[in-house]
Amino acid sequence: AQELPEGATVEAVENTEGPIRIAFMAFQNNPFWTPVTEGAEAAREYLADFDVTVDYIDMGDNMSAEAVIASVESAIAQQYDGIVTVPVFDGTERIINEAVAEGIPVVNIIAEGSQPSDRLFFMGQDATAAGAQLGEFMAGEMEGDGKLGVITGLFGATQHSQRMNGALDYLAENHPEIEIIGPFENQDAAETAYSLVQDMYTANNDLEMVYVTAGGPFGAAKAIQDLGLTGEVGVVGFDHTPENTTYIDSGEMAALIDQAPFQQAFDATVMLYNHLVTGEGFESDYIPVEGNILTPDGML
Amino acid sequence: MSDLLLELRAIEKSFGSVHVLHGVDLDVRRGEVIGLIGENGAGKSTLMNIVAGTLAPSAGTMAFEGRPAQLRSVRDGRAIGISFVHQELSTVGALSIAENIFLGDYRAGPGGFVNYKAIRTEAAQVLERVGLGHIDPRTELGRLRTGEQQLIEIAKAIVEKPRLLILDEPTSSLTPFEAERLFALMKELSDQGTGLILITHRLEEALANCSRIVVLRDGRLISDRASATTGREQLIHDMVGKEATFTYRGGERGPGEVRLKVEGLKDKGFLAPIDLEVRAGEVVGLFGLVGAGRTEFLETLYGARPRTAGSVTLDGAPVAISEVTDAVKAGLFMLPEGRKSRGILPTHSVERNISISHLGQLARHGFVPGGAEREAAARRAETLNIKMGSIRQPITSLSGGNQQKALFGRALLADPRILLLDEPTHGVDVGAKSEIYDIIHGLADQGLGIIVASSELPEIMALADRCVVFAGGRIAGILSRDQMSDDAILELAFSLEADAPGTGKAPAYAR
Amino acid sequence: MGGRVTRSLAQVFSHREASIALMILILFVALSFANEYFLSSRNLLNVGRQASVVAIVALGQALVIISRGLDLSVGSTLGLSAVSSAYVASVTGSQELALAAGLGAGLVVGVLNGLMVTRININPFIATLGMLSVARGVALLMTGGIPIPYTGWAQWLGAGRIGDVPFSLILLIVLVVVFHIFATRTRIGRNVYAIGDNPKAARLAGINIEGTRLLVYALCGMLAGLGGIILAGNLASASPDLGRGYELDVIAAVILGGAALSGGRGTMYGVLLGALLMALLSNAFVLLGISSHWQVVAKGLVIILAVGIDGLRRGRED
Amino acid sequence: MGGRVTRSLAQVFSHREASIALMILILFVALSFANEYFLSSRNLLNVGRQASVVAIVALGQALVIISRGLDLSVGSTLGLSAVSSAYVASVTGSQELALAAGLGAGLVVGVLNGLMVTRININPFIATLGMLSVARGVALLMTGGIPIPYTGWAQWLGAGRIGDVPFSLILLIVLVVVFHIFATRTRIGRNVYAIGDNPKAARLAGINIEGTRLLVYALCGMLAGLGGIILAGNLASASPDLGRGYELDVIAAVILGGAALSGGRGTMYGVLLGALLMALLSNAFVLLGISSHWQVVAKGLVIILAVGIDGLRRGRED
Ligand SMILES: Nc1ncnc2c1ncn2[C@@H]1O[C@H](COP(=O)(O)OP(=O)(O)OP(=O)(O)O)[C@@H](O)[C@H]1O
Ligand SMILES: Nc1ncnc2c1ncn2[C@@H]1O[C@H](COP(=O)(O)OP(=O)(O)OP(=O)(O)O)[C@@H](O)[C@H]1O
Ligand SMILES: [Mg+2]
Ligand SMILES: [Mg+2]
Repeated sequence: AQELPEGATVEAVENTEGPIRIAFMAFQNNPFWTPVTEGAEAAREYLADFDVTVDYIDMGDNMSAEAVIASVESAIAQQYDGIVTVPVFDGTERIINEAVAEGIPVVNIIAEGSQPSDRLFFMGQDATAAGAQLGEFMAGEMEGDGKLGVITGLFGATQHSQRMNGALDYLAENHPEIEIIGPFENQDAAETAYSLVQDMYTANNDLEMVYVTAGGPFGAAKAIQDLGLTGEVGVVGFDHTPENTTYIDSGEMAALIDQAPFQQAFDATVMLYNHLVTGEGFESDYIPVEGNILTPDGML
Repeated sequence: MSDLLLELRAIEKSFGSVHVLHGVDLDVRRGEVIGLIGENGAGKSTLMNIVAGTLAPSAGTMAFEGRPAQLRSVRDGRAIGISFVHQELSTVGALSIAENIFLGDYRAGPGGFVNYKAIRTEAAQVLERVGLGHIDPRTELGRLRTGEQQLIEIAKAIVEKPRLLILDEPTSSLTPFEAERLFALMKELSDQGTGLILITHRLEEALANCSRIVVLRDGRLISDRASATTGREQLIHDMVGKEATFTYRGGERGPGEVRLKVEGLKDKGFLAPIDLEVRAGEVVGLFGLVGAGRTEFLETLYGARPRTAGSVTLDGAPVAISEVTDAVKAGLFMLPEGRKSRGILPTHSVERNISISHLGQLARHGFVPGGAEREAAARRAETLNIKMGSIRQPITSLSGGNQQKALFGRALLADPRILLLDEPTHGVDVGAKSEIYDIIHGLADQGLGIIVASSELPEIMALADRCVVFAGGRIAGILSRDQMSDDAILELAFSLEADAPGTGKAPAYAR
Repeated sequence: MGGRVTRSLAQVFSHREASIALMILILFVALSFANEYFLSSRNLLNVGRQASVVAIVALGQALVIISRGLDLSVGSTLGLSAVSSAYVASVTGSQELALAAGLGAGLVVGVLNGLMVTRININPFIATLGMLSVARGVALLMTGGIPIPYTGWAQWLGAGRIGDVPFSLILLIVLVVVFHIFATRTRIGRNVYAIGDNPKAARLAGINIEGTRLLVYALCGMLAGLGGIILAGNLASASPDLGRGYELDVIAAVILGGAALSGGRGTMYGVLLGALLMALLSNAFVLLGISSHWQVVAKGLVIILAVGIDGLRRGRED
Repeated sequence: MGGRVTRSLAQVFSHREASIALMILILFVALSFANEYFLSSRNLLNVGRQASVVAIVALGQALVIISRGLDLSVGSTLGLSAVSSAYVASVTGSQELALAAGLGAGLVVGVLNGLMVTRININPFIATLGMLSVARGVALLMTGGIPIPYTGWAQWLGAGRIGDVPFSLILLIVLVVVFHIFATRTRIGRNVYAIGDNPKAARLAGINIEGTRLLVYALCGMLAGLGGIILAGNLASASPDLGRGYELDVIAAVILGGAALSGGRGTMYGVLLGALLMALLSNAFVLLGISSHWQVVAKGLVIILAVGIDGLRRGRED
């Protein structure tokens, strides 16, 4: 009945089931979530014509497994027909299984814990693969040798570790001459990334590249800028947020990979709706999303 | 201009439902030294707080130098020339002596900067006047002895060249030498026309240094006499409202076995080795001037402060006391000086204040049976005749004397063999006092050994079977009942002062 | 008899517990009207479960605060206990040992806190601030920062239900009762209040202050350890990051529940109410679909309000 | 003259500042040997810059603590000021207004803290714990959780250099001198010590306790505001999350620097030393390439050690 918004790829089927309620959950602690929220909002408008209510549930600004659990618990209590959530952490599997056992299908997007759960499917980037992808890119930029500083978000976050190890394993295998500095933890804080880069450069003035696996890559880029090393040291990180892309333009950021967050939010919601109407399953319970690598020379 | 400095008319003061001052009138002339005396809690400090502006009167008027004065703060009082040296030390240990003397103002210029040069010079001058000329005004105040800090307070008061100077028990922590120096200073000030009010518990001091002596009792001004024509007995009569009625009635008890034997007890530095015996059924009085070391002795004995040497034997068996818990287990119990700060549990009920020492005995497998606890506490409260609405009301809602009796209840429930009482009737009214004396005698009759430290001679005379006089941290002498007289006791109390530690010129911080 | 009941009631409601109970009631009524699912037993049980870890740890914290102490390290202790327990479980496979390791780790931290406060005379705020860092660091070192999967008893503790009722909620209720009895009926519990009320007087009355304080910190550490096991069990995963920032929530629950930082005052049911109020607030924001940012503001305002009312009533203190 | 110098030296080194200076010295010597780059002026200047925000905020916190208060809200205030300032800059484009908004937001929070403590008699720990939540919540609401890009003066404050020296470090040195003079040479500064040491004596001396405390909290808020602007300027971006958890680092710096939570004690150069020690620790771990987990442990141990030495020297307090 309606045009798909730009960036969305899945169309809704005719509703034969009567009113349907879907809970869409996301965090709200940094700009990464802006396109996610926009995708959810677009799905809400698009599905409204199909007699579907999509409620956006704010899981808060304090990212933790407990926040996910509390929100899913409350969605079960409110008897939603389906749930779209972002279970970044290990430990969220149980509550997802519980929801499914209650007859509420759950779709995970963006990132999930390392343990399997009964969710309908997981849509997202393969963090290890994305790490390897960036590892390959960095090896190319560094011409196979030199020093690479590594800053990871939280040592405890599965996705962060996978991104880190994806790159490190690839490099260890294919480019053992590249020397790794770190890894250091910045707890997603840009100001810590800034100080870490300063100190790393002090101890390694032949530093060639910095890899930031999670929050705050722009802090690292800013440090490069302030050190006057634009063009000499490049930063590689995740997500096309405005703060990050600024440094693509100014040249400190060598590459940013994104996760197509708008598309994930929209498509997953519509696919969940289609499943609720048709009852049809999916070929795989993992739906990969390609990351786009943005460099100063444009999209790769 | 009239000679009249201060006129108080019909001053009233209530704290909530407690009526503390009842229509007090008082005149002070220039150059006059007034002695203000009265029992603990008579309202002396409260009255002076009103004069100085710390408290507002509930009713009544005040005039200063002929003009009506309505003071809203200490600042107002100081602005018109009234200085007040408070009973409790109110010094700031973290600041220098000079800064303390000019506390809150520091002779700061318009830019708000402390004028260190000015305060240093002026402080040095005023230190000379109070007898501390040898101390550098830049010294951190916290390094001074208590007595020296008291003198700093006095320096703080006179540096403003007040027209009326109020001293609330200034001599309580001074050595006799320092006290004499202070009296000389007071004389000098009064010669210059300053009016002075001196609050003291030492009648001799008041008689010797004041021109008039005013007695407060229960918030009423009882008498106003010229000291030249007044005697001690008269003043005591005015203060107490009757002849000193406490009579000694320990004579009929025979001396029992030695219960407590203390040998060579020493603390970290103040106490000389102390030897002392207490027999069953005996009340031993500890007399001394303030600072003589009685509290130190009792606390060291009780394990509340570290002991460096000495042994304690109880009923013939040696006991090792290194903590209060050891002492209590062995059968000692102490009622400390300072009811409010070290005695009561302020948010607890009367019942729980009494029973706290008894929980160990009451408890079965660690549980306290509520009924037994209530019963035990209620029984004590009744025998001690504690006046209260309910045993479950907060202890802070009782009068001081009744709080003290509740603490006696606590001590009794601990079932001690030796009872240590430090100023047991401080701030207690006459009626409660005599009841407490009866309690003490009763306990002695039951065979307890009791040590009572007191600064009041009549109390010692009414209670003690034997009197141990402390001075300068050591025992100056022991008097049997027959030898006990005011003169004999006082003579001993003053005897060792001269060569006692801490009284010489060498300041404590110089060590 | 009637008089006694009225007096007890009056006593209960003269305290801050009353304001909190009232706030809970108002929230309850408002939410019942605002969201049809609020009163469902499932939702209410969820709220109870969500409150349980904070409340359990807060019981220990309350004892510490009543004795005029403070324990800022509970959040880190929780994380350390969780990983210790999970680690032992994964290495030995023994559930008993795992449980003991979790509680033991909490106990050790608590005892160290207690020793620092009683033997080295470090101000509790500072001693436990240091421990906050040390315990978290040790947890990170033990795991290299990687969460350890954790199943077994812990999972049952954290996620099990008896009928519909979460086991952790039942455990909480039992613990509240036990600690209420401990605090009000036992000698040691009563000594805790006396020490907090006036430490000098308590010491002179023959109470073993050092021992009691040590015990209180040890209990607090052990309850934080239990909290860690429950939380890790609930997540089936023990992350060294678990419990980060919990200390402030726990202290807030205790304060809301009527305890005073100046010691001597506080009740175990008050702690329960405080933790429930905070969990209810979170629940309300999720149910009403209000931005969680408002929740952050509301949490702060509730603390200020609850304590401010008292402050105005009590007047100046120095 | 000579005697005066010796006495001043003796006075300086009788305090905790001495232990900290010693620790810094040891770390310095050890690092000089362990890493060739440590002594490079660039690295030392970096350490200075990294210490600057914590140290600037700690100056205000020190005043609060010296007056026997506590401000747990500084981290949140920092975030709120950063976004307020960036917001005003982006809306009005005026750098003056932006600066004023940042400092003003800090000032408002500080004044509110002061009013809660002095007028409503809320315990500072609790009042500022509430404010910690409220200020953070307001920052989140203002921005919807999204950082605001921030360039202009702030960037210069946060990232500018004069010659090689970071401007924020210069600002820190200037502020330390100014606050040292304020604390030791002015009437109000001395009153802050008097109030913290003995509030009753201060009141009897006619010192305006309420006013002084209010001022101290206001100053602390304003310095937190300045810290927020610097931090946001450094990153050219103001996130509402900025400064999360800073309060504990700031308090640790103050305590390490020799202030006592019981009030009346502390110096501004001590605060500087405390913040430098913590920054030096971080630097050491990166230069030596040691896991940052050890750093967490080390931070806690340093706090415990520094204060523990004092505690043992001082002995029991009740
Ligand atoms: N702030 C107050 N609130 C309630 N009662 C008070 C207050 N201050 C004093 N009182 C009561 O007023 C009475 C008089 O106290 P005040 O301190 O004036 O006595 P005093 O004559 O100075 O005694 P002392 O010789 O012990 O110093 C006492 O009963 C005391 O308990
Ligand atoms: N902690 C301490 N360190 C050093 N000296 C102390 C300490 N406590 C007390 N003193 C000193 O010990 C002496 C005796 O103290 P205290 O006043 O307790 O004696 P007292 O005989 O019990 O008199 P009272 O109980 O009437 O005040 C005083 O000179 C006092 O300054
Ligand atoms: Mg008095
Ligand atoms: Mg004494």
